[in-house]
Amino acid sequence: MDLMTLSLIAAFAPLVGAILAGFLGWKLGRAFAHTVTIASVAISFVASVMAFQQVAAGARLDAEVYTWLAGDGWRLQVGFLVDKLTVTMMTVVTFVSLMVHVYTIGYMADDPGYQRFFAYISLFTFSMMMLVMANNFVQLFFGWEAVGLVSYLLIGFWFTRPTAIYANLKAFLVNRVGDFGFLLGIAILFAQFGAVTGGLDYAPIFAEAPKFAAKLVQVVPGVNWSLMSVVCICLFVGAMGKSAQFPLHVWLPDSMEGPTPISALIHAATMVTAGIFMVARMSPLFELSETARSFVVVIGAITCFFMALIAITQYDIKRVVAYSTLSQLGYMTMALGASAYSVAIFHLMTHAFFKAVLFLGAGSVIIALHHEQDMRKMGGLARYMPITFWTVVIGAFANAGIPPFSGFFSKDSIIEALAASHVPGAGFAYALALAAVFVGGLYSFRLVFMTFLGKERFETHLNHADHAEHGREHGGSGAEEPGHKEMHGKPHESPWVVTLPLILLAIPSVVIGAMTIEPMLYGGWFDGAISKTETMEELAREFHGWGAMVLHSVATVPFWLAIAGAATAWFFFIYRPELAAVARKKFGVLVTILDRKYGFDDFNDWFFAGGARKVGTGLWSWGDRTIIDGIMVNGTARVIGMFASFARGMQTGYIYTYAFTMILGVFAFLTFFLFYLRKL
Amino acid sequence: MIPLNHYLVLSALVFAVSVVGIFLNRKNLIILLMAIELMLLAVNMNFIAFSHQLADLSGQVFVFFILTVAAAESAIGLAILVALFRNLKSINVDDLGSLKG
Amino acid sequence: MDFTLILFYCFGAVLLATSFLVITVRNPVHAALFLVLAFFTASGLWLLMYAEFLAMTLVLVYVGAVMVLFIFVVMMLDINIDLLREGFWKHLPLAGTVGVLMAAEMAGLLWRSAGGAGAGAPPPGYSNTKALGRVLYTDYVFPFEIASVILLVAIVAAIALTLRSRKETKYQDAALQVLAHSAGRLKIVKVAPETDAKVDGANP
Amino acid sequence: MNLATFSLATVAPAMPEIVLLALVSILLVAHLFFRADEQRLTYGLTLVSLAGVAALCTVSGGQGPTVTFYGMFVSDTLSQVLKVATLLTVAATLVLSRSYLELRGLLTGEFLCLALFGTLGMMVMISAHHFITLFLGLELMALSQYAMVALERDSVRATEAAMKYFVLGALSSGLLLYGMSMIYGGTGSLELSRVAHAIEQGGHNTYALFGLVFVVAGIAFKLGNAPFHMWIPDVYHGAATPTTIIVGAAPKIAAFAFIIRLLTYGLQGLTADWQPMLVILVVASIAVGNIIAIAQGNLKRMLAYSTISHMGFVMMGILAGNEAGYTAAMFYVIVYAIMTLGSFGMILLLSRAGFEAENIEDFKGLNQRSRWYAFMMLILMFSLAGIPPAVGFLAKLFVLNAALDAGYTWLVVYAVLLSVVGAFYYLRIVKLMYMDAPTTEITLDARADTRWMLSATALATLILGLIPSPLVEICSRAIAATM
Amino acid sequence: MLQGLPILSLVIWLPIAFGILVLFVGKDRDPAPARWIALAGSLLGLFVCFPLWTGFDRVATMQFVENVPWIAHFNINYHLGVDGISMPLILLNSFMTVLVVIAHWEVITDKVAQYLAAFLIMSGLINGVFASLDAVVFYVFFEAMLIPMFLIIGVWGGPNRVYAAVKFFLYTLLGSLLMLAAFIYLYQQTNGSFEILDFHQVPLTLTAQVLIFLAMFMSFAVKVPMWPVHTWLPDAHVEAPTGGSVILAAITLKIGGYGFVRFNLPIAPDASHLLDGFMITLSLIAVVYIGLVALVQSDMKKLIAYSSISHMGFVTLGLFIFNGEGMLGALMQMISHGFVSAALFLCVGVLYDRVHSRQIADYGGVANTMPVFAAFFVLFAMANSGLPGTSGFVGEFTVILGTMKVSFWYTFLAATTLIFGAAYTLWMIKRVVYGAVANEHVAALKDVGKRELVFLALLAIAVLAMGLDPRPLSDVMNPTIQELLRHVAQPKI
Repeated sequence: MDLMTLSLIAAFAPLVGAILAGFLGWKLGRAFAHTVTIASVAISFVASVMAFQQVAAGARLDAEVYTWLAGDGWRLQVGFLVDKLTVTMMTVVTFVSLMVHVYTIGYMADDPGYQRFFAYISLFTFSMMMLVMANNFVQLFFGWEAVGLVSYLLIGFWFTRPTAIYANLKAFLVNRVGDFGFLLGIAILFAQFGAVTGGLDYAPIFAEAPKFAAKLVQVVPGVNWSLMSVVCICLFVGAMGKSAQFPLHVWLPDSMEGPTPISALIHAATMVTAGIFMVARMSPLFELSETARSFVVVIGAITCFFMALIAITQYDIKRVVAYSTLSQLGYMTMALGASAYSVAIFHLMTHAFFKAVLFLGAGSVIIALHHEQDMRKMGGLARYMPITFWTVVIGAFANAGIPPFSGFFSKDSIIEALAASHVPGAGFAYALALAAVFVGGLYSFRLVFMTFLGKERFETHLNHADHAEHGREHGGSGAEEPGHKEMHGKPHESPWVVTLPLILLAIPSVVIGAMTIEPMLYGGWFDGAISKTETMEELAREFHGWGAMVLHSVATVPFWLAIAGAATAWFFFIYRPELAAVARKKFGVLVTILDRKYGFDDFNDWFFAGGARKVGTGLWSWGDRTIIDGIMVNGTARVIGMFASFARGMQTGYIYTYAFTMILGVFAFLTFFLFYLRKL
Repeated sequence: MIPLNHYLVLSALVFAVSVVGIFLNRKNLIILLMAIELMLLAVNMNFIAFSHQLADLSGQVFVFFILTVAAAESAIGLAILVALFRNLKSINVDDLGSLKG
Repeated sequence: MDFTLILFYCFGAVLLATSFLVITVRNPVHAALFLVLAFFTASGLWLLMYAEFLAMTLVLVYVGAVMVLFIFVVMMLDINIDLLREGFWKHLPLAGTVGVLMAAEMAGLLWRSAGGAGAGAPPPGYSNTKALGRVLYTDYVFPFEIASVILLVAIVAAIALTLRSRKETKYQDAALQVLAHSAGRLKIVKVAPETDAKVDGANP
Repeated sequence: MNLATFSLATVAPAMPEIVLLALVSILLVAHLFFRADEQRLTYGLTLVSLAGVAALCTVSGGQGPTVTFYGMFVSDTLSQVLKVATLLTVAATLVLSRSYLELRGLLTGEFLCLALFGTLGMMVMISAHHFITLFLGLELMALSQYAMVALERDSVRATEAAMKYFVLGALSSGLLLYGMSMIYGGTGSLELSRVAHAIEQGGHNTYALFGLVFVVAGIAFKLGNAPFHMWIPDVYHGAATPTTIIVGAAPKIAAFAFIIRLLTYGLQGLTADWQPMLVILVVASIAVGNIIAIAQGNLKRMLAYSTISHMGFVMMGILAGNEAGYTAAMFYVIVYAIMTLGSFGMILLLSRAGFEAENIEDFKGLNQRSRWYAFMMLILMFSLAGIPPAVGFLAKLFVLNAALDAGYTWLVVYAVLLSVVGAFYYLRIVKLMYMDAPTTEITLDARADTRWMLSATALATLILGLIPSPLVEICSRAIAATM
Repeated sequence: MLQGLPILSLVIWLPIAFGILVLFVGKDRDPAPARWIALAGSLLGLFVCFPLWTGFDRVATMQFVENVPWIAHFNINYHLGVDGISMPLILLNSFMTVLVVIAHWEVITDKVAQYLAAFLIMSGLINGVFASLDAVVFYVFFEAMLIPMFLIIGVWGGPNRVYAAVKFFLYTLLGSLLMLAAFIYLYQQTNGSFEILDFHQVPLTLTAQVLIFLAMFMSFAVKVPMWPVHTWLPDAHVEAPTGGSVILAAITLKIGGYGFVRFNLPIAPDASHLLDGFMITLSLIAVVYIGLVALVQSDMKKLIAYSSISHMGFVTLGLFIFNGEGMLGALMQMISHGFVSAALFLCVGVLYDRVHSRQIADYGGVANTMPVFAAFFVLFAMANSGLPGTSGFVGEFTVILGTMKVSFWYTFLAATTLIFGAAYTLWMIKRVVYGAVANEHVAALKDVGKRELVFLALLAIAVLAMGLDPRPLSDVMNPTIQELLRHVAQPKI
C-alpha cells in the first residue's frame, strides 16, 4: 500500500469507529461499541506502523487530500505530511490510544455512558492524527481545536458533577486563550507569506521563512520587532495553552475530573504534547528567532519547577500525576527553547509511555478503591495489586529520571541540552531544571510510597464529614460518584483488560529510552523534519552510546538529585511518616501557597471570569439598556410623545385660536416676503 | 381723482379689522359672521378699485358673484348657527370647544 | 385736494370707524346696525368709482336682505348680551398687536405701491348696469348658472338645517293607522315550564 | 355680442356638469315624492347619476385643453381624469356609508342632493379656467359641505364642527378672494391663461406677489396644510363618518385641481415665489400631522392628523415645480382618496346602530373577529404609512423623487424622518387589531355593499401598489396635456 | 427540467402564492390542511431554487436575469438576477423556510394559517430582496418583508412582544427610509435609472458618496445590526416565536450584510475607503462589547441574540478590510451564521416548547433527560464558538486571515471572539445542558421527537458539511468577490 492510502486509513479509521460507536452504539450495545472502536484504532495502529516502516525506509509524503477553501491567489487545503516526525507521533498516539481503549473496557465497565466514551476516545484519536499528520496550518488548527473539543467532552464526561463541568469549561476557555495566540500567529504567517506561498502549507512557508528572518514589524507603533519573533511567540502561546505551560497551565489539574483513561491518553500522553509537537514541527521558524526561543525556555523552566513543587503537596493521586505531567511538559518546552527539538520529541515519546503507565496505574488503584482518589486513604496496596504496583514503580522511576529507565535518557538529554544552549535564559532554565529533578524524585516516590507502601489507610476512610472536607479541599472533586459508597472487602488486582495495557506500556517505559536514543537523537532520524541545530551538534559530540550515558550519569548532579528526591520521599513517607505533617506545619505559608496553586485559580476566577462578567453587566445595563435604549431610543420616543402632547394642546378647540393661527401663518408669509426675501 | 392706493389701503385696513374681529371675538358667533361680511366687503372694494383702475369690467362681475355667494353663505351660516343654538343653547364662541386636541 | 378726495376720506373714516365698532360693540344688534352703516358708506365709496350697479346691489342685497336676516336671527336667539363681552380686554393686547402689525404691513406695502391716478369718469352715455348685464349673460353665463346653483344649495341647506317638526305636535298618519295589524301590536311569548331536573339541580 | 354664439360645440365640454346638474335638480324634486322608507330609490338614483356622469366624463373631452364659455371652462385630460376620480370617490363613499346612514336616519334626499351639489362644485373647480369659476366651484363645494356636516343637526358635535368649518372656511375664502383681487390688480385679468401671460410678460409684480401670499394661504386651508390645518381634526371628528369621507376624500382631489389650475398654471411665472411658501407648509404639515397624531385616541382624529401630513406630501410634489412633481402629487392625491375611503370605511364597517367605532380601542382584536377585515385595515394602514407593497409607498416615492429632483434634499430627509414617527401610529392600529384581545364578541354584520366596497378600496391600494403603471401613465398624460 | 422558466420569479412568487393559498384555505379549527399546504409550498419553493445552484456559471456576471418594465414612467423595472453573493443567500432562505414550517408543526396552535402564510410570504419577499437588481424593487421587497415579521413577533411572540415588534419595525424603517432618499438621489444622478448596476457605475463626488454611504449605512447597520443600533435585536429575538427568531437571525440579518456588499461598497467606494476605520471600529465594538454583554445574559434567546450581533460584527469587519479573504470570510460567515443561529434558536425553541421558559436558571442537566437533543445543542454551540470543522469556523478564520493583512490589533480584537464566543456559549451549555437534573421540569423532559430530529439533523448536516467542505460555496462566490474588489478599488470621484 502506498503511503497516502496508509495515511488515510490511519487517520480516518478511528473516525469511522467513532461514528459507528456514536450513532449505533446505543442500539447495538456495549460490545459493539468497544469492538468497533478498538478495531478501528488497531487498524490505525497497524497502518501507522506500516507507514513507519515505509518512512524509515526513506519514503516521505507531502500531499493534498482536498482543497478546503480557495480565493484569489490562495488556497487552503487538507493534506498529509508524513515524515519521520509524523510517523513517530502516529505510532505513539495510536499505540497509547489502543492501550487506553483496551483499558477502558475495564475501567468504564459500570458506566452508563460506555458507548459514548468509546466514541469520544476514537474521535480523539482521529483528531490527534489529523493534528500530527497535517501538512498545513489550517488542518493543524483543525486538529488542535478538535482535540480540545474532545478533551472538553471527556473532562465533562460525568456531566452531572459540578466540578467536572466547571473543569471542562475552564479547560476549553484556557485552551481558547492559547488558540487565540496560535490563530494570530497563523494569521500573521498568512498575511506575510500568503502572497508568495499562496496558502498555509508548511513546506513553502518553511522555505520562505529565512528570507524574512531580518524583517521587522511594528506591532506597537514605534517599536520594531522581528517578524519571526512575533510569529513564533504567537504560535507558542498556542502551545502554552495546549501543553499547559505557565500561566495557561491552570486547566490541566482540573481536567482530572475526567475519567482516568482519558487523563492518561489526552492529558498526559498525547494531546497535551501537541504543543511540543507543534513547536518541533515549526522548528525552521523558531530557529529564526532567538527571542522566541528564549521566551520558550523561560516559560518551560517556570512550568517545570513550580508545577513540580505543587505536586509535592497534593493528596489526590491523579492530581499528583497531573502536576507531574505539567512539570514534564516544562522539560520538553525547555528542550524546545534550547533548540533541542528532537530531544523534546524524544522526551515526549518516553513520557507518553511512562506517564500513561502512571495514570493507568493510578486508575487501576482508583478502580480497586471504588473511585477513591485521596492518597491519604490509600497505602499498602502493593500487596493487593502487585502488577499495578510494579508498573507504577517503573513509571515512577522513569518519571524521576533514574537510569536506565526511559525517562532518564530523555530528561538527562534535556538538561545536557540546556547546558549546551546559548539562548538567553538557558542558564536560568538549567538551574530550575536541576532543582526540578530533585522535586521530581520526591513527588514520584511520594506517590509510590503513600499509595502502595506504608500503613493501609483505606479501610477507615468512610467518614462522611471527612469526605466532605476533602471535597472542599479539592474544589469539590470528590463529590458524588456513582457506585462510590461502601467498600466491599479488600481491594484486589484489576482485571486483565486493565493490567495488560499497564504491562504493555510499562515495557517501553523501561526500554524505549535506551533503544531509541541513539537513532532518534543522533542518527539523523529527524533530518528533514526538524531543523538541525547547534545544540544538537554539541550534544552529539558528547554522546557515546546509551550505555556510556548510563554509566556516566552516576557522576552527574541530576542523578544524585533524583536519588536525593527519592530518599527524601522515603524519609518522610516511609521512615518517619509523622514528620510529613510537622513539615507541613512548619512550612505553612509555603504549603498554603502551593495548596492554592500560587493563587492562579483564584486570580483567574476573580479577575478574568469575574471581571468579564462585571464588565459585561456594566456594558449591558449601562451601555445597552440605559444609554442606547433608555436615552437614545426610548428617550427619543418619549421626547416625541411629550412634543405631541404639547402640540396637541395648541389645538384648543376654539375658533379664535384656529383663526389666529391662520392669520399668523399669513402674517408670517407676508413678513417672510417683505423682510427676508425683500420681494415685495 | 382718488389714487388707487388709497382704496387699497382702506380695504386693507378694513380687512385687517375684520380679521382681528374674528380672532378677538370670543363670545358671540354672530359677530364672527358679521366680521366675515366685512372681510368680503374689503375684498369687493379691492376688486372695484382695480376694475376702475384697469377699466375692466370683469372685476365688477366678480364682485357681483361674491355678493351672491356671500348672501348664500350668510344664509347657510345663520342656519348652522340656529341649529347649533338649538343644541347648545348658546352662541358663545367659548362654548364651542368640545372638539379639541 | 378735490371734493371727491374729501368725500373719500369722510367715507373712509366712517367705514373704518363702523367696522371697528362692529367687532367691538357689546350688543349684536348694534353691531348689525353699524355694519349696515358700513355698507352704506362702502356703497358711497363704490359710487366714487362709478360702480353704480354694484353700489345699489350692495345696499339692496346686504342692507335689505342679509342684514335683516342677521338682525332676525339675533332677535330670534335669546342671547344674554352681558356675558358676551367677558374677557374682551384680556385678549385685546395680543390680538390688537397682531392686527395692528398686519394692518401696518399691508397698508404700508400698498401705500408704497404704484399710486396710479385712477381712471377717470366713464364716457357719457355709459351705463354700468347695462354693461354688466351684457356680459353677465354671455361671457359669464357659466358662472351665473353656478351662482344660481349656489343659491339653490343655500335654500336646500337652510331648510334642511332649520325646518323641524316639533316633537310636541301630534300628527295623525292615517296610512299608518290603516296598516296596523295585530302582529305588530301583540306578541305571544312561549315560556318554557320549569323542568324537574332544574328543580333537582337547584336543590341538591 | 351675440347671444346666438352658444352652440352644442361650445357647451359639449361641460356636458357632464350640465347632466349632473339636471339630474340633481330632478332628484331634488323627485325625492319629495318618495316616502321616507323609499329613500333608497333616491339613493339608487344618486349612484346611477354619479356613475352615469363618470361614464360621460370618460367619453367626452379630448386630449388637449378645450377652453369654452369664454375662457371660463376648460376641459382636458386632467379634468377628465380628476372628474372621474371625484365622481367615483363620491359614489364609493355613498356605497360605503349606506347602512350607517340608514341606521341613523341620515340617508335623506337632502343629504344625497347636497352631496351631488358638492360634487358638482368640485367638477366646476376641476374644469375652472377663470378666477370666478374657481371661486364659485369652491364655494359650491364648501357650502354643500358645511350644510352636510351640520345635517346631523341634533348632534352637538356635528353642529359645532359645522360652525367651525364654516367660520374658518369663510375666513379662508376671504383670504383667497383678497389674494385674487390683488392678482387681478397686478395682471388685469381674471382668466388664468391671461393671468399667466401677464405675469410672464410683466417682470416684477408687487400686487401679484402680495396676492400670492393670500392665495396660497387659502389653498393651504382647503388642502389642510399646517398652519391652516386646524379645522381638519375637529371637522373630521365632529362630522358623521360618511360626511367625514365626503369632506375628506374627494375634495382633496378638487383642491389639487385648484392648485394645478391656479398655482402651477395661472401663476406659473411666480413658481420661484410660491415655492418657499410651500416649503414652510410642507415642513409644518408633515411635522404637525405626524407628531400630533401620535397622541390621539380617536381614530377619526388620528386619521385627520394623518391627512395633514399626507397633504404635506402632496404639497411637496407641487413644490417641486415641474411636471414630474405634479404627476407625483396627482398620483398621491388619488391614492390618498382611495386610502381615505378605505380607512374611514373601516369605521363605518365596525359601527353599529347606536355605536360609533371611532375610538382606536374599538379595533382591538379585530383579527379575531374578522381576519379579512383586519387584513384590509392592515393593508390600508401600511399604505398610509408608506410601507410597500401598498401603493402609499409609491406615492411617497414619486413625491420624494420630484422634491429631490428640484433640489430639496434636506426636505426629503426631513419628510422621511418624520414618516418614521408617522409609521408609529399606523402600527398602533395594526397592533391593536392583531396583538390585542377583542373587547367585544359582536360579529361584523355590515351589509354586503359596504363590505364589498371596503374590500375593493383596500385591495385597490394593494393592487395599485403592485401594478401602478396604468395610473401613473394616466396622471402623467393628464399633467402633460395641461402644461 | 426547469429550463426556460423565469426561475427567480418562481422563487419569489411561488412561496407568496402558497402563502395566500394557505391564508384562504386555513381554518383555525382544523389547521392540518394549512400545514400540509405550507409544507408543500416551502418544499416547492426550495425545489425551484435548485436550478439556481446547478445552473449557475461560476462567473461574476448577473445570472437568471429577468427584466420587465414595471413603472415605465419612472424607468422602474422588475429586474431580477443573481450573482455569487445573492444566490447562496436565496438558497439559505428557502431552506430555512422549510425548517420553520417543520418546526412550527405541533408548537403553534393559534392562528396557524396566518402564521404559516406570514412565513411563506416573507420567504418570497426575502428572496425578492436578494434577487432584485432594481433599487425600487429591492426597496419594496425590503420593506414589505417587515410587515409579516412585525406580525410574527407581535402576534405569536412572548409577553413583551408588542414593544419588541414596534421597536423592530420603527428601527428598521428609520434606517431604510434614509436609504430610499439615497436611492432617489442616485436616480437623479444616473439621469433616471433605478438600476443598481447603474448606480455602481455612476461617478459621484466624495461628499455625495459619504452622504449616500451614511444613509445606506443607517439602513443596513440597523439590519446587521451594528453597534450602537443593535438594541432592537435582543428584544425582537426574545419576544419572537421560534420561527420568527430563526428567520430573523438566519436571514434578515444577512440582508444587512448583503446590502453593504450590494450597495455601500460598489456605489460609494471612495467613501467606503474613507470610512473604513469607522466601520471597522464599530465591527470590533460589536465583537468585543457585545461578546461581553452576551456573557451576562440570563435569557437563552437574548444570549444567542447578542451572540448574533457579535458574529455579524465579523461580517462587517470582513467587508471593510477590502481584501478577498475578508470579503469571502464575511460572506461565509453570513451563510454559516444562518445555519448556526437558526439551529440555536430552534434548540431553545425545543426547550421552550417543553418548559415554557427561556431563563437559563430554569434549566440544568438537560442532557440527563434529553441526550440526543443535548448532543445537537452542544454541536451547534461549538459551531457558534467557531470550532474548526463546523461552519462557524470558516468565516471567522478567513476574516481573521484577511484582517491580519490590514492590522495586527484589529485582528487581535477580532480574535478575542475565540475566547468570548466560547465563553458565553459554553457557559450557557454548562448551565443548561450539563449538571444534575435541576428541577422537576427538567426531570419530566422528553427527548426530541422525529419532527424535531429532522430539522436538527438537517441543520447539523449543513453545519458540518459547510465546515468541512466550504469550497463549492467559495467557488460560487469568488468570481463575484474578485469583480467587486476590482470595482471598489477604482475611485469614482
